Amino acid sequence: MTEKAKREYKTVEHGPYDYRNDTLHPVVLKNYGKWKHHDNPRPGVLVSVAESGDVLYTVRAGTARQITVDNVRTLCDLADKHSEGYMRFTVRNNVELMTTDESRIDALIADLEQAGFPVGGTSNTVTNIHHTQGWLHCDIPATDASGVVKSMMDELMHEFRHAEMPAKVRLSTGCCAINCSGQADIAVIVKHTRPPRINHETLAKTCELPKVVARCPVAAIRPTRVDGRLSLEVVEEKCMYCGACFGACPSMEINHPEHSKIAIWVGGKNSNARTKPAIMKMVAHGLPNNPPRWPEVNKVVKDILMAYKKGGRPYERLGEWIERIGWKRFFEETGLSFDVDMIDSYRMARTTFNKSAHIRF
Amino acid sequence: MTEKAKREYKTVEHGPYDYRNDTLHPVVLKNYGKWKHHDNPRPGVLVSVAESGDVLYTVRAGTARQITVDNVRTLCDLADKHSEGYMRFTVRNNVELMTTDESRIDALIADLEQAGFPVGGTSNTVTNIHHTQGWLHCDIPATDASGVVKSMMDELMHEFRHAEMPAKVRLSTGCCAINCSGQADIAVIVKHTRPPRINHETLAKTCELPKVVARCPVAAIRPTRVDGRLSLEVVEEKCMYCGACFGACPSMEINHPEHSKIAIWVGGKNSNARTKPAIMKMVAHGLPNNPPRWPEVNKVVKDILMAYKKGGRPYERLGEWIERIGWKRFFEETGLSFDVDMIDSYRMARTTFNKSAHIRF
Amino acid sequence: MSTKDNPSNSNGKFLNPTPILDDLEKGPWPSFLTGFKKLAERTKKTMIRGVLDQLEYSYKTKMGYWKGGLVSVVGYGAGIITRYSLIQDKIPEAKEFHTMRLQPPPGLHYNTKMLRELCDIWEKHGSGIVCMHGQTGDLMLQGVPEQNVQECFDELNRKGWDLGGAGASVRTGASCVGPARCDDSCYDTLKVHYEVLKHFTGLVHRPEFPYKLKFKFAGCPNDCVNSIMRSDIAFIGTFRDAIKVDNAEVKNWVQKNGMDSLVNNVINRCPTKAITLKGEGIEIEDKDCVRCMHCINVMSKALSIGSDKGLSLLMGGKSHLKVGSMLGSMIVPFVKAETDEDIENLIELLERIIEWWDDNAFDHERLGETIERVSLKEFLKGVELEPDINMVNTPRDNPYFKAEF
Amino acid sequence: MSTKDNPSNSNGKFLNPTPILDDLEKGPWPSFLTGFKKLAERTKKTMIRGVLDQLEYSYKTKMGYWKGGLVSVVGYGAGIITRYSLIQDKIPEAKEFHTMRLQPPPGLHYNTKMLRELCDIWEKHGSGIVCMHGQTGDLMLQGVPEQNVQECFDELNRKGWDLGGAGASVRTGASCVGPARCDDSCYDTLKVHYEVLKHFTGLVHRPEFPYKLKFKFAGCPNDCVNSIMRSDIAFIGTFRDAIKVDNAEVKNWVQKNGMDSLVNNVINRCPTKAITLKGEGIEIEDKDCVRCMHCINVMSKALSIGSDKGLSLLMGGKSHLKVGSMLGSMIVPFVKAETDEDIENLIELLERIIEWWDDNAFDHERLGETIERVSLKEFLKGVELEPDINMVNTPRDNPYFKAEF
Ligand code: SRM
Ligand code: SRM
Ligand code: SRM
Ligand code: SRM
Ligand code: SF4
Ligand code: SF4
Ligand code: SF4
Ligand code: SF4
Ligand code: SF4
Ligand code: SF4
Ligand code: SF4
Ligand code: SF4
Repeated sequence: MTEKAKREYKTVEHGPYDYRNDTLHPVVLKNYGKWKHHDNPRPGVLVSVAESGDVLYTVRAGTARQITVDNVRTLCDLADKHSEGYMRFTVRNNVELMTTDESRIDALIADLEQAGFPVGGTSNTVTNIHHTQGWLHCDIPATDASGVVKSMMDELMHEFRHAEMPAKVRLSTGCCAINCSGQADIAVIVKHTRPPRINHETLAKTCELPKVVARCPVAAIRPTRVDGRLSLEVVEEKCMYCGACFGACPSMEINHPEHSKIAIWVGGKNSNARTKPAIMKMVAHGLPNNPPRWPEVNKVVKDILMAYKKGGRPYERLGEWIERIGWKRFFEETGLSFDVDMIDSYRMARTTFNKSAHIRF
Repeated sequence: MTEKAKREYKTVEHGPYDYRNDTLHPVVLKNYGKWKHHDNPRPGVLVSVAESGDVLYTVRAGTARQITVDNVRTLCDLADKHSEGYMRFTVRNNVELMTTDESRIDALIADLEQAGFPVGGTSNTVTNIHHTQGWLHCDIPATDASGVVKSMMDELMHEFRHAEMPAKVRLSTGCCAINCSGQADIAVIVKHTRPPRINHETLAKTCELPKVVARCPVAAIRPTRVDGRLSLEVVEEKCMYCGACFGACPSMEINHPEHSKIAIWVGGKNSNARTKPAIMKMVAHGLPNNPPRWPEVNKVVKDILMAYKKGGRPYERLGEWIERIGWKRFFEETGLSFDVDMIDSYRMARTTFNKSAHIRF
Repeated sequence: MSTKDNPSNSNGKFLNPTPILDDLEKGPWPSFLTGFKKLAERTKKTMIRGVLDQLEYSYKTKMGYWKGGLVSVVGYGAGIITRYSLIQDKIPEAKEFHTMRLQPPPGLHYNTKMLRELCDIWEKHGSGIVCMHGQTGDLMLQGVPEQNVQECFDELNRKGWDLGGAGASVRTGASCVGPARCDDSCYDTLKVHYEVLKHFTGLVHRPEFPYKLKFKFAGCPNDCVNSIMRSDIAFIGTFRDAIKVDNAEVKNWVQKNGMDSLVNNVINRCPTKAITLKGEGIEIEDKDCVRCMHCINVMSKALSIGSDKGLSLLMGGKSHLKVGSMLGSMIVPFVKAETDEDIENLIELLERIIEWWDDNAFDHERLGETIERVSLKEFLKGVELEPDINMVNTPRDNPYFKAEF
Repeated sequence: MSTKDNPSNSNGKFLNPTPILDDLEKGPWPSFLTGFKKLAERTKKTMIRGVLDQLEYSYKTKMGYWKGGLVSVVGYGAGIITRYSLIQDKIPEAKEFHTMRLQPPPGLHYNTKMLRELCDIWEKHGSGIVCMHGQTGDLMLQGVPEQNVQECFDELNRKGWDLGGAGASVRTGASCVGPARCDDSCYDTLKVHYEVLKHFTGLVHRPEFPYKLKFKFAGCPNDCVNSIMRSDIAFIGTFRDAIKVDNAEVKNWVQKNGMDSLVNNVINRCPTKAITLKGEGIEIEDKDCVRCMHCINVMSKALSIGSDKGLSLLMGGKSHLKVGSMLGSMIVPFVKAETDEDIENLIELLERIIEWWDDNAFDHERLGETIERVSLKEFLKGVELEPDINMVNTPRDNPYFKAEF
């Protein structure tokens, strides 16, 4: 019997933490499902009006996401002081404290700011960036996430605090080509530029070869023998450096300090408001992976944001703005340049071709 | 030496008939490339105004396409009488006679009608139907074309003569699944509903087996032996009854008097006006192949046309009307019913799925 | 064509009864059947009788009964579509029913003299049945026995006619009426059609490609020849400078059609919202205009195409065999086609493209399928064209490419 | 967690120099680094020092140095993400750095008591580094040595916490704030999230699928949890009856924002042009409204969702690995989720779907990929759902299907 099995405590398979167990602010509980309308009185503040007439103010503040028990305790202190002991987090790692007392909003904001949590991120701001693991914790990253998010948000602080964009702006980061943070108005994602180098020493020991072969989307991996041992090889002509094999087997070494570059994607939209949700498109690539501040990446992101801020119409998400002005003008207005690798070459490529005589000069 | 090779005449590889060799009406020649604007004064009549001030009237009339030297000579007589000895045909098998004399239009129309060429087909009419070979001449047809076109145009005569549709309406027919007449606002195309029956007697004698195997889009054909002879077999699970193999080899007998059915397609658009060109979509299938009048097919075509006539806005092509009202309403307004086979299952199927929460109740 | 063996049938008529087909003589639309019957009765050509009998049989059994074969004229490998009856035992008179595809003049402009000549030669050697025109654009003479083919062709050829394409060849071209009568025409469709097909005439007559290759010539994006869907290489006219706006005529138009029509049918229908209402006139933001033609179509007198005219080349159009219908893709956004030099350059580019396709295509693979299979990037590299944002609706939405540095 | 082995470094500080990383303490945005450093200095946990040293090394060499492994708690196969350092020879203190994924309350609503408890347990057994929250929605406790895992878990479990998913399992769910505060919420996202994940809890803890399976719960089509792209099965609230229009409030809105804003930002932005201006108010043609939410978003006070509320199920969302990003597809246009019976029916349907996927999927194939491979038709048949026009943008544009009669 192992030590573990000896323990007496019997696990309860709770599933999600039971939210009915006093996690909701009393005004929330009272008006649950009976809210009438809402508004954004100023950046960082939401107001929700219930059918009962109750009014709830929410103040939103940014966090680093990778925080500590000390940070959480600080937030608890503030929640106890201002928010009846309740708080929530948003899906974008912002924290929200609530009050029914309009007059206390200023004090709440001051306390949050004082404690290092900048207030903003509502309405047409650039809100907190979707954050992944990177070098801090993941086993396959080609870049970091905590540092990328920090360096980008430092530059976008004004936009976090001021709702000056045409519409909501969501950013995301991905520290390998997989992109765990999903798509966004602007996303920063690793793009490798060389095939994996195979570590034949470890390959057969660490990985199931057929699984690795099956993982390649373009069937570029095939079995071979190296020094008499079973191993794999990559048909370089076919490989398009996606790194899918690396996720299946760490001996398919795709990461490289120089050849793993950064690409910028734009126009992702998950909401159904107005236009249907849309998948983001790649508009820059080959940018250097340059810690600790990734200035080249940040410049591109900012150039895009500023062009959008200038040209976007109210309620027009970034991708909608581009659709309106056309991709040709998007490249002109952002100073980026279209290249042949931005022409789709994958399975549905045909559906992206301009199958019309519509043309912009 | 064969008889052919003995002949003395040496072929001149002209290429297209030389249009510079007096094929153009003198007013056309004078104003060639210098037309200013045009108009549709009434159904069947176009007017073209040149920069020089010249005005040319064109009268358009329908033909059966499959005509005879007698019909051509009749048209020549009319062209000599009204049109200075010139005429042209349109890409839709209509014939056009031209005059500069407005006062002669009525006589010209009367003569054409008298000779059996109904005047119409311009502007927002339903013009002549794209016509293919069918049983008259082709080696792979599952239905006829001359009869289909005749029976449909008989029913649509009013729409040919009157410009009452919201926009131009183009129809086409296809006498096998290949559809030589291209896409259109409404197209009538064969759809088989059973796999090919293989004629093992003739197969190896008449066809190159690897070519036939290669022709199948879903790799459903594989080599086999029948009675010791090399032949082919069809994996019925994979086969989707497309008939591509039959085009490569007549022993892959796909045509069947009962199981070769008719499908109706809508919304094809080749022009770039307003919306980009669009590929037509299938909205009915399994209709009987019912010569000599195909009443079931004609009913569906007419139902669609009448719903469009009622609901379409000016300058809105059939496919644009559908896009505006939505496919759900299209099926409601035409009385057709959507079924599971209308959900794409081919290579780009994913791109047709409703990847949004947009929904119509 | 021999008319010897043509006894009248039991009714004392030349033709046999065709009760099912006869239904197609009813109704207001011109009946092909009436035409055929009249021709047969006049000329007593047994081939027509046989063909009508076979067609009646097809209508009854709902099956077709022709098979292909190989007939050609000296020096050519294409242009005759050979048809032998599969039921010669039943209906021997329809034994042969071959078609000669002729390349008509670009734009389908004719004079009566050439047509009468054609009819006379055709009635002499063939059935007298004419198809004006085939879907690709050929003038098809339908129903010639093998033994008459060469002589018929030679006579036609003397009068300036030549065969069209068939099989794995460059096919007969088609062009819209173009500058002959249309004010929207952005290049000389007739001339470019003529020069291009003339240049490639050897490839029309002698099939040597992986598959067929079609050219179509449309004077403007209205694409009255359906070139985008029906040709491997579509020549679609366009213009580089702004639409010409005559605001006095706009005013006239509004007086006639109403302001609501201007707003609903013109301004609101512009796909890129490039048009704005300015007082009693309109203004078009040129860099937003995608040359769709709509506003020009609606207001022919007030608006017209620019002066810096040329054409776009779109490639890959075809019907749905095997891959689903493909529309042509924008490959060369703008090229001039005015001077002889322009046209030479254009032909030089076409040669590069055709050569690339011939080298890279699989058997029975159309140009668009080859481009799709190898990727647009490889194609552009192969034919030495620069990428252009106008080639795509959007940049790629997946990271699956071989990055280059 | 042991803090014994924690000598200060040469500078008299606990932490080693991290000159590159230190740059990330500058600037206005909260710095994770400052947090980590403070925590380390206070608690003297060597694991944090090691992790910072390793991170500094990563920043210098631009490479990562973690590898996975297998650590779990009794009875579970998932929930711990195991991390061992690849450079233990260089930086032994970062030898282990495992993460415990906890399933937070739906909607991420907390009270301070539960959080303080959590912090205390975590500081006792682990690094004290917390991630609020992971992209899937877990509350992640980052940095626990293997030996403390079970005890830490048991203490947390006693307080109501449970592990989340990882590997080939049902993953932790995520839901928007929903009825807790949002007037757009069309169903109780918190409750449905809770009931569904509770029901499938065994599948969260014991990976036995071809691949991962994610659920996300959005109260309305604004989709504030990105469910359409980030979950295999997205629950998106919607309503069947008409939008409620309060034209008195419309008037107020126009007074404040102007008529041009109503036209430009509301009426013209409706994707299906379902809204018309009527006097001083508006009218919405219900059968044209596709429930996009836009007009309701802009005019929160004047317009609101209907009363016949429920949700749509969209399936197949995922990131771009191997096939390119997929957005979820509309599969169940409308289902009620109010009564217990509704929710039971919903769960019954989910079971059918999951079972079908489990039976049909290849290894490492997400639900959407399986549906795409076998076809939507086969999927619908397999899970006994009726086809609906709302499932597609358009009917098929190719003839390549097995017709059924
Ligand atoms: C005669 C004609 C129909 C008509 O009555 O007008 C025709 C008839 C045939 N077509 Fe066609 N096609 C004709 C225009 C077209 C067009 C329209 C066009 O060119 O604008 C198309 C669609 C555009 C395209 O090229 O894709 C067309 C798409 C096909 C296809 C499908 C090609 C594809 O990739 O999808 C085939 C099958 C093949 O090539 O294997 C085909 C094959 C055939 C064959 C050769 C069938 C066969 O394999 O024996 C037919 C010979 C029939 C005959 O007895 O004469 N025909 N065919 C047209 C040619 C007349 C002419 O030269 O003017
Ligand atoms: C921790 C987390 C990122 C974060 O910092 O927040 C994460 C981290 C990893 N993801 Fe992820 N994914 C995380 C949310 C996501 C999401 C977002 C979501 O769930 O909403 C996605 C996109 C949506 C989706 O599911 O597709 C995502 C798409 C992937 C993929 C690509 C899946 C695809 O089909 O494209 C992989 C690769 C795989 O599964 O083989 C992956 C794999 C991984 C692995 C397991 C990499 C690996 O093979 O070892 C990472 C473990 C890192 C670590 O050290 O903890 N992760 N991953 C997120 C989970 C935390 C949590 O439980 O809350
Ligand atoms: C109604 C409103 C009010 C508002 O204007 O902010 C709202 C509106 C909206 C609205 C409607 C609006 O802006 O009026 C939209 C549609 C915007 C659009 O026009 O496309 C929307 C798309 C999202 C989206 C999808 C973005 C996309 O398309 O990719 C996301 C997902 C994301 O950010 O990754 C999102 C993330 C939240 N959205 Fe959201 N969202 C609301 C809550 C949230 C949060 C708090 C949900 C949560 O459970 O955490 C998320 C805050 C994130 C943050 O900290 O910044 C909700 C506030 C209710 C309330 O009183 O609390 N919202 N919310
Ligand atoms: C400018 C105008 C005038 C008019 O309103 O009719 C015109 C307009 C147009 C216009 C513009 C308009 O309607 O004002 C359009 C765009 C319509 C739209 O809104 O989508 C147009 C799409 C076509 C199309 C593409 C249809 C499609 O999208 O699939 C086709 C192809 C087809 O019918 O298969 C087409 C077939 C002709 N179109 Fe066309 N077309 C003209 C000639 C022709 C013809 C004569 C070209 C030819 O060389 O034969 C064809 C007559 C066919 C017939 O007999 O009915 C041209 C007449 C010039 C003149 O003075 O002669 N036109 N023509
Ligand atoms: S994006 Fe890649 S590197 Fe970053 S957390 Fe996800 S799997 Fe790991
Ligand atoms: S990097 Fe991608 S394409 Fe290259 S071998 Fe690996 S899985 Fe295949
Ligand atoms: S559609 Fe089919 S049957 Fe008709 S002419 Fe074309 S190839 Fe022959
Ligand atoms: S009918 Fe089509 S799918 Fe069936 S075997 Fe022939 S080519 Fe293949
Ligand atoms: S394609 Fe353009 S130029 Fe040619 S006839 Fe049609 S409208 Fe005129
Ligand atoms: S041609 Fe088309 S795109 Fe250009 S202004 Fe006119 S309607 Fe708009
Ligand atoms: S998804 Fe809808 S219901 Fe949920 S928070 Fe966002 S706006 Fe509110
Ligand atoms: S919800 Fe969207 S589709 Fe419906 S009326 Fe409002 S804007 Fe139009």
